[in-house]
Amino acid sequence: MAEFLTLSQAIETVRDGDTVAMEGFTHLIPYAAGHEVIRQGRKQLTLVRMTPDLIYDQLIGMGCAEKLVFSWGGNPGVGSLHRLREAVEKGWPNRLEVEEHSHAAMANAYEAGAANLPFAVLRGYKGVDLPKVNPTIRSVTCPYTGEVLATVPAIRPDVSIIHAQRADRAGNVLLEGIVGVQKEAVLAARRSVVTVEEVVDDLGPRSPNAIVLPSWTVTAISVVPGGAYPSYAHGYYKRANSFYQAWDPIARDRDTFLAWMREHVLERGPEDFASRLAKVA
Amino acid sequence: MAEFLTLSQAIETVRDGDTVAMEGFTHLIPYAAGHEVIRQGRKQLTLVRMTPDLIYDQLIGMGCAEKLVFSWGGNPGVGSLHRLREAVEKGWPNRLEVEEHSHAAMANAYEAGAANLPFAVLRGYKGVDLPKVNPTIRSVTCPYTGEVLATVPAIRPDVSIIHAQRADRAGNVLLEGIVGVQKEAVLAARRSVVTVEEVVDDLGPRSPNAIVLPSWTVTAISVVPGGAYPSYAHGYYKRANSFYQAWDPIARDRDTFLAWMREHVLERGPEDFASRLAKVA
Amino acid sequence: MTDQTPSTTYSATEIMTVTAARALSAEDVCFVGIGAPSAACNLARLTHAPGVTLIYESGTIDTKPQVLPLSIGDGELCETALTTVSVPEMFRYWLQGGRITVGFLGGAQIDRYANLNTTVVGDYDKPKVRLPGGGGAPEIATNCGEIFITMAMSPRAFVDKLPFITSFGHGTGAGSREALGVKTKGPTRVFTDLCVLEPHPDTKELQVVTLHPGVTRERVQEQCGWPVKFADDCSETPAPTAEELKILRDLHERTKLAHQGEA
Amino acid sequence: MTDQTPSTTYSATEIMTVTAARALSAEDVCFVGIGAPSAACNLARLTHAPGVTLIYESGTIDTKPQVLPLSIGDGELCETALTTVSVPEMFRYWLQGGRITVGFLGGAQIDRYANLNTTVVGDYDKPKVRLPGGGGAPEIATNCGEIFITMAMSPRAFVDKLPFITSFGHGTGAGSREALGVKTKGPTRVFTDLCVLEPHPDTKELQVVTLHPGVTRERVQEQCGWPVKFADDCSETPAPTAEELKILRDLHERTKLAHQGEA
Repeated sequence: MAEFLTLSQAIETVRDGDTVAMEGFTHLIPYAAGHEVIRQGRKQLTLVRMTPDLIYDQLIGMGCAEKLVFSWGGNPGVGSLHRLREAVEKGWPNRLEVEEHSHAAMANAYEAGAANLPFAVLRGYKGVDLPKVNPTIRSVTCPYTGEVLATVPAIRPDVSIIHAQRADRAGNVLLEGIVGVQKEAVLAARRSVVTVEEVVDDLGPRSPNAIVLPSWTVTAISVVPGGAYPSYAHGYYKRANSFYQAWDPIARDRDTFLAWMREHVLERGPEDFASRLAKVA
Repeated sequence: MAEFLTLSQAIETVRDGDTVAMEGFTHLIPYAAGHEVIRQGRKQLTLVRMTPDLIYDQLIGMGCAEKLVFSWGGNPGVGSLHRLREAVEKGWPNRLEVEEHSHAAMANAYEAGAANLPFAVLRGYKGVDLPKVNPTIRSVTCPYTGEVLATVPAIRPDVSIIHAQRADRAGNVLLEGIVGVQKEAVLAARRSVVTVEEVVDDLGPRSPNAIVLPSWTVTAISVVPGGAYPSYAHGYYKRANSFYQAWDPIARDRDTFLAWMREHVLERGPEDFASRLAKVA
Repeated sequence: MTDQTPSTTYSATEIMTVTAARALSAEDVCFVGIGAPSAACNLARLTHAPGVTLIYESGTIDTKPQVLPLSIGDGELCETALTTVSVPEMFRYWLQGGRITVGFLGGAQIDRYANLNTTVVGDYDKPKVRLPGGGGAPEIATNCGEIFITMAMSPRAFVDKLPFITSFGHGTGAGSREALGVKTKGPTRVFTDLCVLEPHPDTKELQVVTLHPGVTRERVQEQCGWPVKFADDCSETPAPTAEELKILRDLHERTKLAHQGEA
Repeated sequence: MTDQTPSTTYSATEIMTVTAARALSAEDVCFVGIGAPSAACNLARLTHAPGVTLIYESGTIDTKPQVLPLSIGDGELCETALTTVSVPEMFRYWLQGGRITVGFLGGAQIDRYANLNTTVVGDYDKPKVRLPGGGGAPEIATNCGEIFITMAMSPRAFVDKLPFITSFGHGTGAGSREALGVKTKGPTRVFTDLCVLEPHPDTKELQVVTLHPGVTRERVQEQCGWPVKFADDCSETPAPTAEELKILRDLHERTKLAHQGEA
């Protein structure tokens, strides 16, 4: 059964050297949890995420990661991730190993992880250069048609971290809207941390097919209102597009980046997210 | 885009010799459509269904099928399907070829069909006799771990037939409740027929993640209120359990079966289902 | 106050159901087969294990039916569930995903190593009796943490040799599961109308561990198609309590009334 | 009454977007990339192709945004969609499922066979510029019925040789797709700020099929990193109509206002 913990307690489930997936496809990105990982000074993480964006730029720039597994790394609608680029292009603050996939391959790899399969099969990677630089991309032959199909290993994180709309008091978690690969990421992981906007007595009237993670599939839940800011939570608050634009100049320079992180992350706590939100709503 | 047709027109999309999947996992079983297939006298069908129940008993007993692909064939909560048994055990009214799977394998095979893959991989069929009698059950070796996993060919029906709660005027179809493999069956098929309880101007307020088959994934829609009777439609009417019990003695004997089919199927039409329903509600 | 007095007036089916129910704990996540397993699982939920998570293969997760379903996909299961997923998701993410602690199965036939047959009696291609088939059982048997089986004893059901292995128990004895690379425990208990059997820790052959009150070893042997063994410390099954019987009978009564209404 | 008069006051980006939009029909099911493709697809929906089905890789199916999204997963896309599926389902059932008629891509670099690079400039292991990566593009490029590409011309974008092939176009020319067993058409049109290019029917090398009004062949060649070819029947791109420009500018204006509100 999921335990309700403070964010600081919950993030202690992340250990140095772990493979950690923080997912959220534009929507419901677990920013508050990512900041707590930075504050706790985790190192040598293998960070997994289809769309590493600002929170991964911050983790990489603060030296938490030694490897990145990803399929699209950018500041959506704005441009490059400067900390990610500097790590890859110049090895600052440390060399960052890269395992690069396509979205289809990563989505399938999470799906295979959730299904407890060792690999995923897809019609993909045809005619492209990624398999030349990523030796984990292999193939199998269909036992019926003889067709050769691409394979990728299943993703099985040590810890998956997501943000969701709400949990009930038993720890069942409801997700809705653009749900990305979050359910698969949690089900594929050994441990999981879910931050939520609120805890409710009852998840209430909902679709019989609502996307719910039962309490016993989740390790820890932390209540962090606004915890997805500057991304958004469907039904709660909108995306702070201006923050994504503001990030570009902050992240271009090592010193402005470090100063910003000190002021807004290292010297702050998760309770700040609710007030950031107040400015948005 | 889906065409709105009478049931009789819609079922003309089924041709002699086709592979046809009529799905519905206890819930939303397309009885009215199955009766129309019988009335139109289709022959030599390969019938696919995880849980062939009364409607497949009727199709088999009326000689529509030359092959059955299935994983559990019974009268749920009651016992045997006597027409299925007589076809398999005694070849009446014709010999029935059987391709038998487990539920997990068939669910995966539909899923692979919907995903346009030629085969599905599963951790299954270990230590059991089905692979000895079903040569379509094979294996692949994981390119990463060396583990040998079971495979089954994808299911790609010529026609899939399902029943759903409702469609909007554009032909988008909403399913909810126990949704089984119906979405996969439609997406895996070349053509599809959906019978619905009603057509509405707008699908209305619903979960952002509601299970909807867009109009352009469906070939034909027919409005048949009560079309799932004696199974049920979540939000519309309940299962007629007594019918399942009553079926047992009807189906035990060839003559009572044929008399019942003549009176209740051959000499009737889809409009009857609404009145059957009236007795239920 | 609840009545924990052992009762003396119960049927063989009732003690089978009650004994099976007692084996479940509130922490279990249980994949429920229809029929006897369903009654046992829901009795557990209504008595000592209110937190038990019941999952039916129709996709209903953490369901709390007020009446027993007649089929694996009754509306009651969906209406009282935490959520309902598609059948492919159920078999991929939930069963194969390794999230189920106990799979609860019945069957037409069982052998001494708790392998089950629900496929055919006689030759597969020319069967004497064509049974419904495996359904979810083949993968339930290997993907759940452990397997509980519940079925009434008879020489036609407890057989020396199965004509067909639909779901894998302990194969031909100790080491069979390991040889196939299966890491789950397989059948750990068999609840019948006469006794409870468990695999011998070394040989994996089923042996009687408790006899229901009033049942003799001879009676068990009469209903079993192989020379059945008894554990050294074979004891008596605790009788159902008055409270357990009341709750079970109320459940069946509610079920009967509810389903009568569904003409 | 709508104003179909050709306009003379439009930007290069505007004619690129309008020309791209015109290529979509109401019957298309279109997988939409962010940026220029998104503007073109929504302009098509708001003008001549109201029935066009737009799908974004975030899982939103048949979405009808009133303002352009800044990211592939803006709330607006979900709120105006027929339904929203998970990302694994999007890539498995919808893209790989073969249900998309047109994939609309942009890119950082393109070569004469319409292969695209969005991964790196320079060596992969020691890149001069690390670009965002492929995202959905590698599988969009082979699983959609055909591919439309839209990107502004420049010698750094239209290059003689790609340092990295992120998504497959026509490979090294005629027969390349067939050799890999790919049955879809691949890139059929490239919409730029100066002209429209299409693969030559025989060689599959891109050639200019229409020049935007006022654009010379020399200007196109200056912005292209290989000796670009022109179709025998190369003609002038019809200018955007006043109505198309009004709807496009209104869309951008609404978008600007909406996103301003989101501090």
